[in-house]
Amino acid sequence: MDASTSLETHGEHHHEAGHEHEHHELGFWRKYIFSTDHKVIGIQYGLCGLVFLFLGFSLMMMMRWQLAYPGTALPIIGKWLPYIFGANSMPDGKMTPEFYNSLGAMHGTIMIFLGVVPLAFAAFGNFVVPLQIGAPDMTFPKVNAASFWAFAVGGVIMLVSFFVPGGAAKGGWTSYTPLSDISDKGPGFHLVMNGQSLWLIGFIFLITSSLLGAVNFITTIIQLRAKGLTWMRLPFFVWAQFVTAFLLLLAFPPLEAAIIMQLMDRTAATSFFLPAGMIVNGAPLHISGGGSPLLWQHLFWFLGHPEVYVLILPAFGIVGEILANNSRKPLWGYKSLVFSVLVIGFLSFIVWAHHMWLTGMGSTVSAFFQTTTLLISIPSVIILSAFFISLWGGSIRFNVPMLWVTAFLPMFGIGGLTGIPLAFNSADLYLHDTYYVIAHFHYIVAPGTIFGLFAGVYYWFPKATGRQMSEFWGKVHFWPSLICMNVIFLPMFLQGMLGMHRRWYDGGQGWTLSGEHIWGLTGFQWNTPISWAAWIMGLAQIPFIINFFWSIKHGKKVNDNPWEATTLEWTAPSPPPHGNFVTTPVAYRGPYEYSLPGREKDFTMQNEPVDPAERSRRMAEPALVH
Amino acid sequence: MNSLALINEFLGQPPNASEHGFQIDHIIEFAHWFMAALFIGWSAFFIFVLIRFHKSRHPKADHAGVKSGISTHLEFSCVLIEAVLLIGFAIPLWAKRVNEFPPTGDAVLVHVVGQQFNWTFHMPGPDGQFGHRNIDLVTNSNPLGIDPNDPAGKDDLVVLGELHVPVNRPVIIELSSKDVIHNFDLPHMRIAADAIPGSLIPMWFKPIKTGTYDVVCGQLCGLGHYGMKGTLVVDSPADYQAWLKERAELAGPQNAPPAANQQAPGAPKAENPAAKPEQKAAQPAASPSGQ
Amino acid sequence: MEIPYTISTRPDTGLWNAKVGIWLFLASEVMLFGGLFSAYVFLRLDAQPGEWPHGVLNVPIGTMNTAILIVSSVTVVLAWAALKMRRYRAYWWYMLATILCGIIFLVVKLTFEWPPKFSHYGVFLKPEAREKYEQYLGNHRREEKGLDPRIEITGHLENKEALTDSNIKEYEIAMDPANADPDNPSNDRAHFIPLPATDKIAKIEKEDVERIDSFGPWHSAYFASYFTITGLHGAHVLGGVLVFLYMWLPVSKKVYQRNPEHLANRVEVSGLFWHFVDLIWIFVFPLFYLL
Amino acid sequence: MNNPPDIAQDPAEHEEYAHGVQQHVSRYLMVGGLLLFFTLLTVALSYVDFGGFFSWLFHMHISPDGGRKLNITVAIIVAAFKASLVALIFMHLAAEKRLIYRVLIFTGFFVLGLFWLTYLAWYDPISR
Ligand code: HEA
Ligand code: HEA
Ligand code: CUA
Ligand SMILES: [Cu+2]
Repeated sequence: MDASTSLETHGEHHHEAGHEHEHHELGFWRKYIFSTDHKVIGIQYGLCGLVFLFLGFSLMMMMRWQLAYPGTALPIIGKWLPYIFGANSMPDGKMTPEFYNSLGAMHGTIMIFLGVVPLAFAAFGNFVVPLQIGAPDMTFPKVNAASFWAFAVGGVIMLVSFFVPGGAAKGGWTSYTPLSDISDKGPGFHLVMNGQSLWLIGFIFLITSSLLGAVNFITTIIQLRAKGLTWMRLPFFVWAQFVTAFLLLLAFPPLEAAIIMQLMDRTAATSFFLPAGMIVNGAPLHISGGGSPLLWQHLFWFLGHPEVYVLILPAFGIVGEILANNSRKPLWGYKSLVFSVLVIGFLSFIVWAHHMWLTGMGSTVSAFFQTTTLLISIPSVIILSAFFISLWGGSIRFNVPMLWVTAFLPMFGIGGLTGIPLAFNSADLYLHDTYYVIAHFHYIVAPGTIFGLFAGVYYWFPKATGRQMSEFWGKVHFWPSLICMNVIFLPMFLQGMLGMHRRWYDGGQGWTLSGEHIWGLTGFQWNTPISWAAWIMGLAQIPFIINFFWSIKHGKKVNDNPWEATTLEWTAPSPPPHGNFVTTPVAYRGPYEYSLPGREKDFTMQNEPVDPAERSRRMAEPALVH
Repeated sequence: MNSLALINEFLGQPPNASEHGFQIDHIIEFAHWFMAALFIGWSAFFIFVLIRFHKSRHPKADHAGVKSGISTHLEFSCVLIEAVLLIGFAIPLWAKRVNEFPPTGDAVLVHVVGQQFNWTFHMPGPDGQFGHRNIDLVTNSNPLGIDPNDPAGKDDLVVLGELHVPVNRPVIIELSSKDVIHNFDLPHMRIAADAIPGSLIPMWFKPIKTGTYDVVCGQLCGLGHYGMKGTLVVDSPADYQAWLKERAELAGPQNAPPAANQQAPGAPKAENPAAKPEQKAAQPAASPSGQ
Repeated sequence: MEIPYTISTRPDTGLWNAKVGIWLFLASEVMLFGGLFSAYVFLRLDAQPGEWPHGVLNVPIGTMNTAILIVSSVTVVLAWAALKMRRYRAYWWYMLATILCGIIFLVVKLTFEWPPKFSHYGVFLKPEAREKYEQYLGNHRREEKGLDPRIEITGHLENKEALTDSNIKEYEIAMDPANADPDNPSNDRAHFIPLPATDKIAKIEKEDVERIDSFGPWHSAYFASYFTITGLHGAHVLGGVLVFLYMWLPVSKKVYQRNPEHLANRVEVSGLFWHFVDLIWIFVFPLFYLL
Repeated sequence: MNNPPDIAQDPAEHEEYAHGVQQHVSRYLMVGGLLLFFTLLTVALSYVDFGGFFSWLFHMHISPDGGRKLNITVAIIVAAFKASLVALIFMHLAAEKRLIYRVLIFTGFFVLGLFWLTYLAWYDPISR
């Protein structure tokens, strides 16, 4: 690295520079709707993702009523819903089992594929990654736009599926065959316009979108890193996104294959997933047979497990950035963090059968998958340990992003740790498909990932808008959410241990085992506090929504680097102009040079050259060498 | 045996009623102790750090941070514990469950067939021979399509929804399904396995407590999934014989159980008529309205 | 700021952007077809004896199509090389040749390959009824030779109305040679050029029939995967043709005039895709046509 | 040949570069020929009864089923060879950059994982 290249440290004149860049004005449509600018696309993804999250949440709030008060009419909105979702969704406000199953399946699908992936991967990836690596844009801007529009189409198809005869997909987000293979079939069965088929078609679009995105991300990170930004100088967030992109790239296609096959089963009367000799409702199915129900599960979980790491890795990345920034010191064990993420990415391809323990798997194979599943938990342990240790010796400040991060760590911890009993097939024998599993992964995705995403929104909002979201309302958003999340999901562990199963339309009301008392309430009664907590958390989101939209126009104006961070995105003007940087950035140092000894500023940005004095000091103190 | 399982009871796990069950409880138990240790340890550290290094108390962060490799030891011990749980308990236990089935002689043999939305139990009767089943013969009165002119099938018992087994004798179950994937789950027996159309999955357990237990369907199988209940009654040997006798008489010459037992315990409550098996059976073949 | 390395290569990776992009895309394609082929393998390994048809596709046509794809692969690299040597005319002709190859491939598939299948029928006999039609199946001899049994009678369905009209009690099939002359060893393995259906008619009573299906995707796991995989492959061919068309049309000449290397890169990238499609076919051909 | 000289570079250099390409052309034609030849070869081989052939060769009994397996193996080997020709020569994998090898190695690994592990799960069922 040549320290001679002088860089004028950014300042007021950036804003002027920023204006200079807005000479060539594009029309509104090209600029904000059909834009190919990575920042605009990122924001488009972000807004859609948030809206879908909220939608997925709303479906769940309806389900929670049915679980707490089975068979009773949903007050107020209940009598209007039939007009939206069709007469046999909730006749006079009472939810039917079909509709409950639709809601469950779509809650899962929407939350994962239309909410978290677009927000965590596509939105933050698109907006932040090019800025953090000092690139003017993604390598393939047009492909990038195509990716977004494929996603939009997929999303619309998924939504439309609610309104076709028979309602949306009912087979769970896992769409196990034969159930979803034969679902909706019967008199008046339309090949395409039915829930399950639309689910499959919509998915093909979502997969296309993810593949295009993944190709773009990886190429960008490989090809467009700024001068001097070596691999070991990449912000942890970029690493997380890099691995995530690979997971999507290589894990999605087999599911795409499976989806094509299920679509063939439904439309072209093939039997990829149907064995011979099935009797449905007392009458034999007229099919060629010769298929295998388990084939679907293998192909689905080959994506399914990498997918769950797609849900968590970006959150890890965000947490890392914010943690370093607010403890004012480098991430502890940067190398081991990077290494762990790579190992997770690699192993996540060979653990999938831990979702299939009870499908009649012999001892050899299950031994193999138990081993890999436990192995993959180790890098997670390393990552969390590194995060905790990073805090030691810091000077911790609690702004809103940091609050979410502080909550993320233990919440993910609970979720992750409860994965361990599930990893032993003999223990999972008891826990499989109970609310214990539901609680396990919700602790990771809801108070885990979602909190991480909130943190990210609050943290990068100033970069996108030049304004900051209100700290006060941020806290009003944070505390109730934290409390409610735990009131929702902790009792689910109890319900699970009682033996209460998931996907129970009646919330376990009809079962003796859920009549057992635990901690003062019966398993079934626990549904009530859970549901109320869920609804209260719904209210707790209102301050966020208002804060979010209000701050875009009226939030407190801030400079380009309000958090006094070190990574390259903060050297660009806020909001960054088309082309991002005023002067091509050059990186001279590692990503987290906080509190370098012998400096008055407690943060040193990556593009600040190393002066001779400092270099000699570094030589003396290897601990500082990055 | 189960006394060790403190956490499990604390978390509400119902008492175990099968011979091997306590081993499964032990693994869950150990796992939870391990998790608790990690969680409490780290939480303590976490909270301490958050207070100790709050910027009001520690205005100037130090760049280097922790130098000792303590975390490495910690992670290594995690690996160790998990390895012990895995190699010491989990793998052998599973191997025993699936590789060492008890000899057929002294065991009770049952074929369990799942369908939307109830369980059908097929027992070989005195001769210990299962009658040949043929799907072309399936009717409402002959739900399994047992071949009437197969001598082995003459004395077979076919029971819907409620299975009786004698206490302290191993039960070997062979699982299959007529339509979609179900999961035959006996929480109190700490045993479960999928019932998959087109395949036959064996499982076994040995009940050690008499009583009446839930049989859960642990796999989403359609709109009646939540109501797909079965009952497992563990009888004293005497009661069991009595029950067999009674069933045999009910069954009479031909093995079809009387309509009385037809109404499936799995049928969901009245608020959703569509799910009643009687009605569903009436519908045309190609319409699995169960979906 | 412009996006760097769109045409020239980045020093440390030695690659330009689109080159990296296309290889990543191809990696995902490998996984896509990997998924389909693994499905093929397992369905085939699971197939019951006699369930997996052999020699039902037209090998000469398949061979020709394979040759066409190979030739097109050659012409496309030549087109690329021509650009590298800045010979636009030559490029234009090679590209045209490639496009034509692609189109011929699709036309052949959609005229000679797929349509005939839908008018060719297979009648699957109930196991108990097979003995009755021994003269068409020749299973005794096959059993001695240790060959898989024949479970269906294939040929041209003479009385199509029998499919719908329940008054007609039997199907009339103008049998393929294999069933017309089942004991002739020459019919034990596929013929290079499939012989047409004979005029020997088999009358098959409906109650002996398990099911009757044309050679569409619904006929068997074999045809299911055949239509799915070749269909998806065909879609890829079509996509490639469209891309090439764009690069062959005058619009691309402008790109060439601005910077020949730019067009050369585009051709190289799309060429890579085309070779991959060819490569897939290299496996499809033996798996479905020959084995 | 992943490093085409940019148009900006001096024509002399480009001349010799183009010459290099010229030499490749003949190789491409040869490979094309080989591929066609091997296509015909697989077709031919598929009509050879390897079961019979080997049982004659080694005086051992091979069931028709085993024979078919032999034919499958042979066909796959030939196909793999053809595929590698396409990949190495036409797709320039013979001389690619390290990065691309890395990507492909991982991909290959995961495809094998998909095949092999699913296969294992398939053929290690619980049975008594
Ligand atoms: C982001 C999502 C995510 C993540 C990261 C994980 C992580 C893990 N999951 Fe989970 N899992 C899901 C999402 C996720 N899972 C989902 C959605 C399902 C259900 C799918 C369905 O059926 O619908 C599921 C189901 C599931 C099953 C199947 C259960 C069943 O269906 O019967 C299993 C079984 O092995 C499993 C195991 C694991 C393991 C071992 C990990 C490990 O990677 C966990 C490693 C992490 C740790 C070990 C924590 C380490 C932390 C510390 C040591 C610090 C502790 C300190 C404090 C808390 C202060 N998961
Ligand atoms: C990322 C994945 C994800 C997330 C985040 C969640 C979040 C939640 N989930 Fe769910 N869930 C699944 C994935 C997820 N879930 C899956 C895969 C299943 C299995 C489905 C199946 O059975 O097939 C499931 C199933 C499931 C069940 C079991 C149903 C059953 O088995 O019958 C329950 C029950 O309570 C539940 C509850 C909740 C609750 C209360 C939340 C809450 O935590 C929700 C909290 C959400 C928010 C806080 C978002 C708020 C967003 C905003 C406010 C943004 C708005 C802003 C703007 C518009 C600017 N979920
Ligand atoms: Cu049967 Cu759920
Ligand atoms: Cu998993």
